[in-house]
Amino acid sequence: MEWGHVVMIIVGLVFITLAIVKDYEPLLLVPIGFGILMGNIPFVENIGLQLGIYESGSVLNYLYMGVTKGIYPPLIFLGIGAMTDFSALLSNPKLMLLGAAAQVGIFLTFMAALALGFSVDEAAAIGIIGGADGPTAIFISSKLAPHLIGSIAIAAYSYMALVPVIQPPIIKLLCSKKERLIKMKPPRAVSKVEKIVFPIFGMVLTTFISPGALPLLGMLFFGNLLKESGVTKRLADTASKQMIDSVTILLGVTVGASTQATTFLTPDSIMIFVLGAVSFMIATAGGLLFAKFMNLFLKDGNKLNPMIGAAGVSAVPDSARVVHSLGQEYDSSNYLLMHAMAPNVAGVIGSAVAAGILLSFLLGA
Amino acid sequence: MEWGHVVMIIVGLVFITLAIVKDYEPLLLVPIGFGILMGNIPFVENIGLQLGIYESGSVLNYLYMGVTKGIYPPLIFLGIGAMTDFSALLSNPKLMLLGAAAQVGIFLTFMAALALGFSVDEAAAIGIIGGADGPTAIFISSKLAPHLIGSIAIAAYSYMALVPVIQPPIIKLLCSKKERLIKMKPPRAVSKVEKIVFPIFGMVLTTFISPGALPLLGMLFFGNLLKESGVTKRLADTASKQMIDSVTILLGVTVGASTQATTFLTPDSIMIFVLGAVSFMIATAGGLLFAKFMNLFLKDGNKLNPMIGAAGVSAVPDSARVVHSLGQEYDSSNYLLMHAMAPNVAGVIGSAVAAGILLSFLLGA
Amino acid sequence: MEWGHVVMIIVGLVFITLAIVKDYEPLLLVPIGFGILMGNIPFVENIGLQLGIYESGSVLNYLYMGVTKGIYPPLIFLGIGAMTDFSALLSNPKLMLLGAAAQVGIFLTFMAALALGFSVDEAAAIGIIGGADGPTAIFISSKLAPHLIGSIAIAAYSYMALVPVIQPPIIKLLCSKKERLIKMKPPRAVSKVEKIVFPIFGMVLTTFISPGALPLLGMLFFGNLLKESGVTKRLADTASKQMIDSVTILLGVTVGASTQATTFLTPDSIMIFVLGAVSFMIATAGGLLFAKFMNLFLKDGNKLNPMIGAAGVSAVPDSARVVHSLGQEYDSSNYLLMHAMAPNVAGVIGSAVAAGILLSFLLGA
Amino acid sequence: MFESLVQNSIVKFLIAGTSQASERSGIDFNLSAAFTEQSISITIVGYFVVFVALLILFGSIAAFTTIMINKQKKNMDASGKQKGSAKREDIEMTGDVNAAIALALHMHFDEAHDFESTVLTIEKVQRRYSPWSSKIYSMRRFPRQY
Amino acid sequence: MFESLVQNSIVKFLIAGTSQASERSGIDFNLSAAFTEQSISITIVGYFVVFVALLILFGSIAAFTTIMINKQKKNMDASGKQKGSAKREDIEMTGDVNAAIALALHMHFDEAHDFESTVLTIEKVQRRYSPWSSKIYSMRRFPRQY
Amino acid sequence: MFESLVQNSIVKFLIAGTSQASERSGIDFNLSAAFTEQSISITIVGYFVVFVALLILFGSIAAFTTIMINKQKKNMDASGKQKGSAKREDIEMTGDVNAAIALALHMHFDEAHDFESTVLTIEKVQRRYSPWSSKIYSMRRFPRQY
Ligand code: NA
Ligand code: NA
Ligand code: NA
Repeated sequence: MEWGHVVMIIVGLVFITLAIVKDYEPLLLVPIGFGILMGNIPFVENIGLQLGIYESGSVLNYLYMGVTKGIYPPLIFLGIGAMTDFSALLSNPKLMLLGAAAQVGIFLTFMAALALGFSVDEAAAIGIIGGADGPTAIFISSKLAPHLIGSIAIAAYSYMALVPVIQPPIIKLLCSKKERLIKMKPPRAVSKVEKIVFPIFGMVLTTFISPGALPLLGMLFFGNLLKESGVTKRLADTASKQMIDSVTILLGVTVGASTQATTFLTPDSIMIFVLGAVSFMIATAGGLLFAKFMNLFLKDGNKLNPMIGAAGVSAVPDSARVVHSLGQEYDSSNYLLMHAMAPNVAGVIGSAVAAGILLSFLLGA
Repeated sequence: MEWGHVVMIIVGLVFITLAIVKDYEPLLLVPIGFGILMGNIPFVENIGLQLGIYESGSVLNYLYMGVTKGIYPPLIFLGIGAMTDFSALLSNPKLMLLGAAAQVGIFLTFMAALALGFSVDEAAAIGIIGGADGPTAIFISSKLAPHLIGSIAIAAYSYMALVPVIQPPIIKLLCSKKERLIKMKPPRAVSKVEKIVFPIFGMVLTTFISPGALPLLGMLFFGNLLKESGVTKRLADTASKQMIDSVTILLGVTVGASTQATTFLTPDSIMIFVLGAVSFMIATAGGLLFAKFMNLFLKDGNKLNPMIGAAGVSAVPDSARVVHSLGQEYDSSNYLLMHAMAPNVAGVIGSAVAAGILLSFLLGA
Repeated sequence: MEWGHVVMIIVGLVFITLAIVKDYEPLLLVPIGFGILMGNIPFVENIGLQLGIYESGSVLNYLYMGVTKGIYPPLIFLGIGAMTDFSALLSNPKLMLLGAAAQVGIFLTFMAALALGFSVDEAAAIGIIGGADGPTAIFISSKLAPHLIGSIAIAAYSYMALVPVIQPPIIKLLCSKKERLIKMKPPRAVSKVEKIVFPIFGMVLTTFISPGALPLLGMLFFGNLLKESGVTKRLADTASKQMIDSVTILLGVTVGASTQATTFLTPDSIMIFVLGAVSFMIATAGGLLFAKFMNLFLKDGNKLNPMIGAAGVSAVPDSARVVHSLGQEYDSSNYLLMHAMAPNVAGVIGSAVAAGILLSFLLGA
Repeated sequence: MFESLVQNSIVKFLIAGTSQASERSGIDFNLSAAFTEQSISITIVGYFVVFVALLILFGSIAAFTTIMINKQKKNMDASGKQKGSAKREDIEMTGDVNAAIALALHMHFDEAHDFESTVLTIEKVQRRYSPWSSKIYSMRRFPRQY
Repeated sequence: MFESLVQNSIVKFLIAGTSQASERSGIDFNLSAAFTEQSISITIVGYFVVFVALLILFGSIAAFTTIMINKQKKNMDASGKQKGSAKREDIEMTGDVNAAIALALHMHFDEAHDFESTVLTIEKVQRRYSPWSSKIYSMRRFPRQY
Repeated sequence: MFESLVQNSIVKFLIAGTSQASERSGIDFNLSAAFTEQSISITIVGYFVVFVALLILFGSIAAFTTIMINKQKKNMDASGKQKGSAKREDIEMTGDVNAAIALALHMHFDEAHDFESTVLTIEKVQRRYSPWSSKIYSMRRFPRQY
């Protein structure tokens, strides 16, 4: 189908352009964009060679197994853990709740997807787009709706890249000028012991509550322990550099290539895109409104700048950056970046927990 | 067969010695040479343990799958792309034709192999040795003639290592002293935009014409985009260092080990070696003669130094270096290296395109 | 089984604590310890999701294949080879015999295991714990007693970590004060040629005698050649950094996770631990007594400080360090580290050879 | 309960949003399918559990932290020397924080530039140059730079 | 056509070459097997397509390049400032080229040497920080340090 | 034979050790199972082969070394110049040894610290050395160098 391939090739070019010109999540959009090109070279399927990503025996097909078997996402979480500094969260743990609140996007999108006629499993996978977490979304899709991996991954990454476009209007809509100007106390110092204990305790607790999240959260906290232990630096370095880079390259290009026009350009894909956008907005709103709600119980001086609630969607660290620059817009002496990082990383944990619960509900006995 | 193992062990030692003493392609010859030793430890097969590379369940066998399934070569091309600078080619694109001309070695060797009684598929795989591109040769053999992977790979890499020995006499034979002294204008500056557009456009165009080359050229240009985009530096670094190094180690040692005397020492292997040598010479001559042919149409001052045509065989960057040093021999103020790099990298593209065509002919519907 | 999981989680926490607080082999104990936690999150198995390391299709299960198929250990040996400097051994090769002597621990533990009712294959795998070499132990278990991989690996690594606790008393028990004060001549200079020839010749010889050791010793000496050749530096770097780090991470966490209380807490595991401790002590004694024996034939001035015999158990470089610091205790001007490194690395070769022989006996025709 | 409140309020928002969407893609939007018993329980229970998980995590961190801090205080009262060191740490830390903020702004404006300028000091950069990593970490790396 | 010309000329060369080879390996060389319809079409078409592919690539690069350059020119005429900057780039570039050539020669002669000379700086870090590696090695590396 | 001597002596030690163990874990220890023909042959032959392997390796290294050294000597007698250089090497080496020991102690105390201090030096080198990369690329990187 000529035109389909052309459409997808244009999409790929748009991804690459956004990455290079706008610097939107280039580490994800360049591989995915180029993968889209590779997956949509016309006539490839008709040749009968082992080339297409869906032809068993092809190289792309072998590399794609890391996606379909759900192996790449935990490895990416390992690297993310080895890169992430949870101090902001540890110094002000109540911000954890903002990361929880934002996950409302997942569940409402889940219901919306049902309303649009998707099966329960499909709906759950689609809902996770609201988690604003590529690897989580891919992991869940690979388990619940393998045939939608492509669309879901593309949607998730597109919106993560578009965070600077999607979030500001919503934030402005829901925050009064006064709220936007709230300044927060600089975070307190966090001791080495706290940083070491957190990943250990965090893993045991969260996976105890939501065992389905073990592959993701286990690896996330494992990577973080490698980073914080202080005695496994070389492992943390490899996990946070070469391992995650290699996996990112392979995941990106294969997910991109999986969008062969022949299998990708369907009404479902379009609906998934719409739902993704909506769930992103809801998630943003959810985190933000909950921050305002928390302010009801916090005495002056401790009040939160509700804008940081929007960072609860994860999409680390972009949504935190967006919040920070908005803060700067209104008061150039207001530095929200570090405060926004807390809900930001909490959002990663939150969406992984949510993903685990959905898996338990739908795959569990 | 005692003597066979001894012969092969000597071959392995020769490879290692050439690499260390003569510095011929050490990154390839040391792993291959040591692999040959590992593959020819006597009695190994008779033990009945899971040791031999052809015994399923053995470690070598698992690692060898990267070769037999054709997974390693595209990953190496990814790294090569992330290392290669196409500026020389972009600043003087007509040199691209030299990279095409040199591929004559592939097709004539193909026919010669037929004449020597090889099947069409075998002949095509053998012909690719003339492409002077190890990964391409291995990729094609794995698809068309898996039983010849060892001999073809060894032949290809041997001759690539022997470029400094094979090419100079041919170049001297076919170039007049006057031609050898031709100086070329220093290449013009190449803009960042050109460098970014090239891998994208190049991939779409070449794989559109020769879809069979997608796994190789797709990855080559993908790697190059990672390098040139300017926003994916960390991915390009990993692809051009740790990823390609790991794959080189595993590919080298397993290809080496695949030369078990029991399966390797056959008349076919010897014929393949002879054909390889011939095809290398033809390729060199082809590129060089075509440079002279182009000079017929170029006005003075723009004339090419025909020696750079010899670099069209690829074998990057050795054949370019050979040309450069020959140039120096005759006129120490003549710097051909950068001019020779252009046909050199074009040769990589050329042989991959040729490989794709052969696959389409022989595997295609 | 609640209590079992709790017990194992405590074990995991102890591992992590030892690594961080005592700095005992942190690169091994942190991943294994965290893996134990991940493998023992209660209720995981009861969920029916693809989570447990023994549920096919789970991520942990895929990553665990590197262990069960015996792929990780040779890759670790590759990295070890690329890191190890054999000069100490080359400058005083007779110390090689200490590395042989210490392997007595393997064979006596083998018999003891038989006496305790283990099958021959199980007994052989258990005996290797006395080799004080994690990768070797895992490799053999994966071939001879897959169901014991977890316990054997945990035992081997525990005792390797506890070398500073286990060895000193034995050394003090078996060495007279006079012997402990013996000083040894500083090792002679070793030429580059010797260092290059050693891995080549060493591989051919040892695997010729014990072909079963090919996967381990082949890779060990291959890595060392990459290091010493001087022309394959980038490969040696990758093998000794990112490759071994990645494998260490995956091996550690999966071996740890394989200790699910449900399959791990058995009388066998306890017996294996006891046997492991014993075999470690025997190995230490064996090396040490043989050093005293060698002294009978060495004239004064060439006499060995028998303490270095204890380093023959391998556990590189910890046991060498232990010997060194003991030496310092008695005479702060006595620097044994470099002398102890010789039997230390010889011990690695020795236990790999022993492993190969056991495989030949038990798997061979 | 708060969640459910938010839910209902947002459900309307959502329906509005998606029903427009559905018009665009010409698909009809059937609420009954959304509000099955299973879906509702998944939504309520799921969202609730997410909150509980992070609440407990919050609680335990808070608890652990206060214990740590009290301990620190005790030590500080006990020995002046440790007190000194502890103080030094705190100062350094907040020093970092300021550096961090300064850097944050700096980076926000010419990240690219100062990325190029430091090819040799790659280690530094890589930390910073990642879509996931907390900036704080990388910031910690150059208090001196500002 | 040129290709076919070259082909025929070289075919003889080839046959000569391989027939010698065949004598060596005592195998007879049968041309009829080489010149089947399939093989000839593969050879002609294949070699032709390779040329076409690289020709088109050449053409389009050339076209694109000229467009770029004209654009540049326009900009340069338009504003002196950009012109200046553009000039600077060109100069810098050819500067690089010379540097490149200088370096090329340099590297060609003592690559090994200047490679070696930097080895020590690296080893420092990696070697030491490993649970298995002989400490001696890393020690060798800092005589100066003491 | 020596090995068997050691073995027997240690067997007792072993049995003592494990029989205690067995009491602890309440399992009975049955020697007859240990001393089957197979097990004994495996033990004797296995341990013997390990010795043989390392003995031969020792022997051949020793031989090779002496050859090397004699050769060196010859060269040294031949030309004073080489002799000098050779001497220098030896001295340097033992110098290293001392440095090594000094460092050993040093490292034993603040490994982490001086690990950090050298992180930056790494990347520098890696760039330059690659068999495929167009040298131009690497050249671009050091215009200043010339
Ligand atoms: Na999230
Ligand atoms: Na080529
Ligand atoms: Na050992």
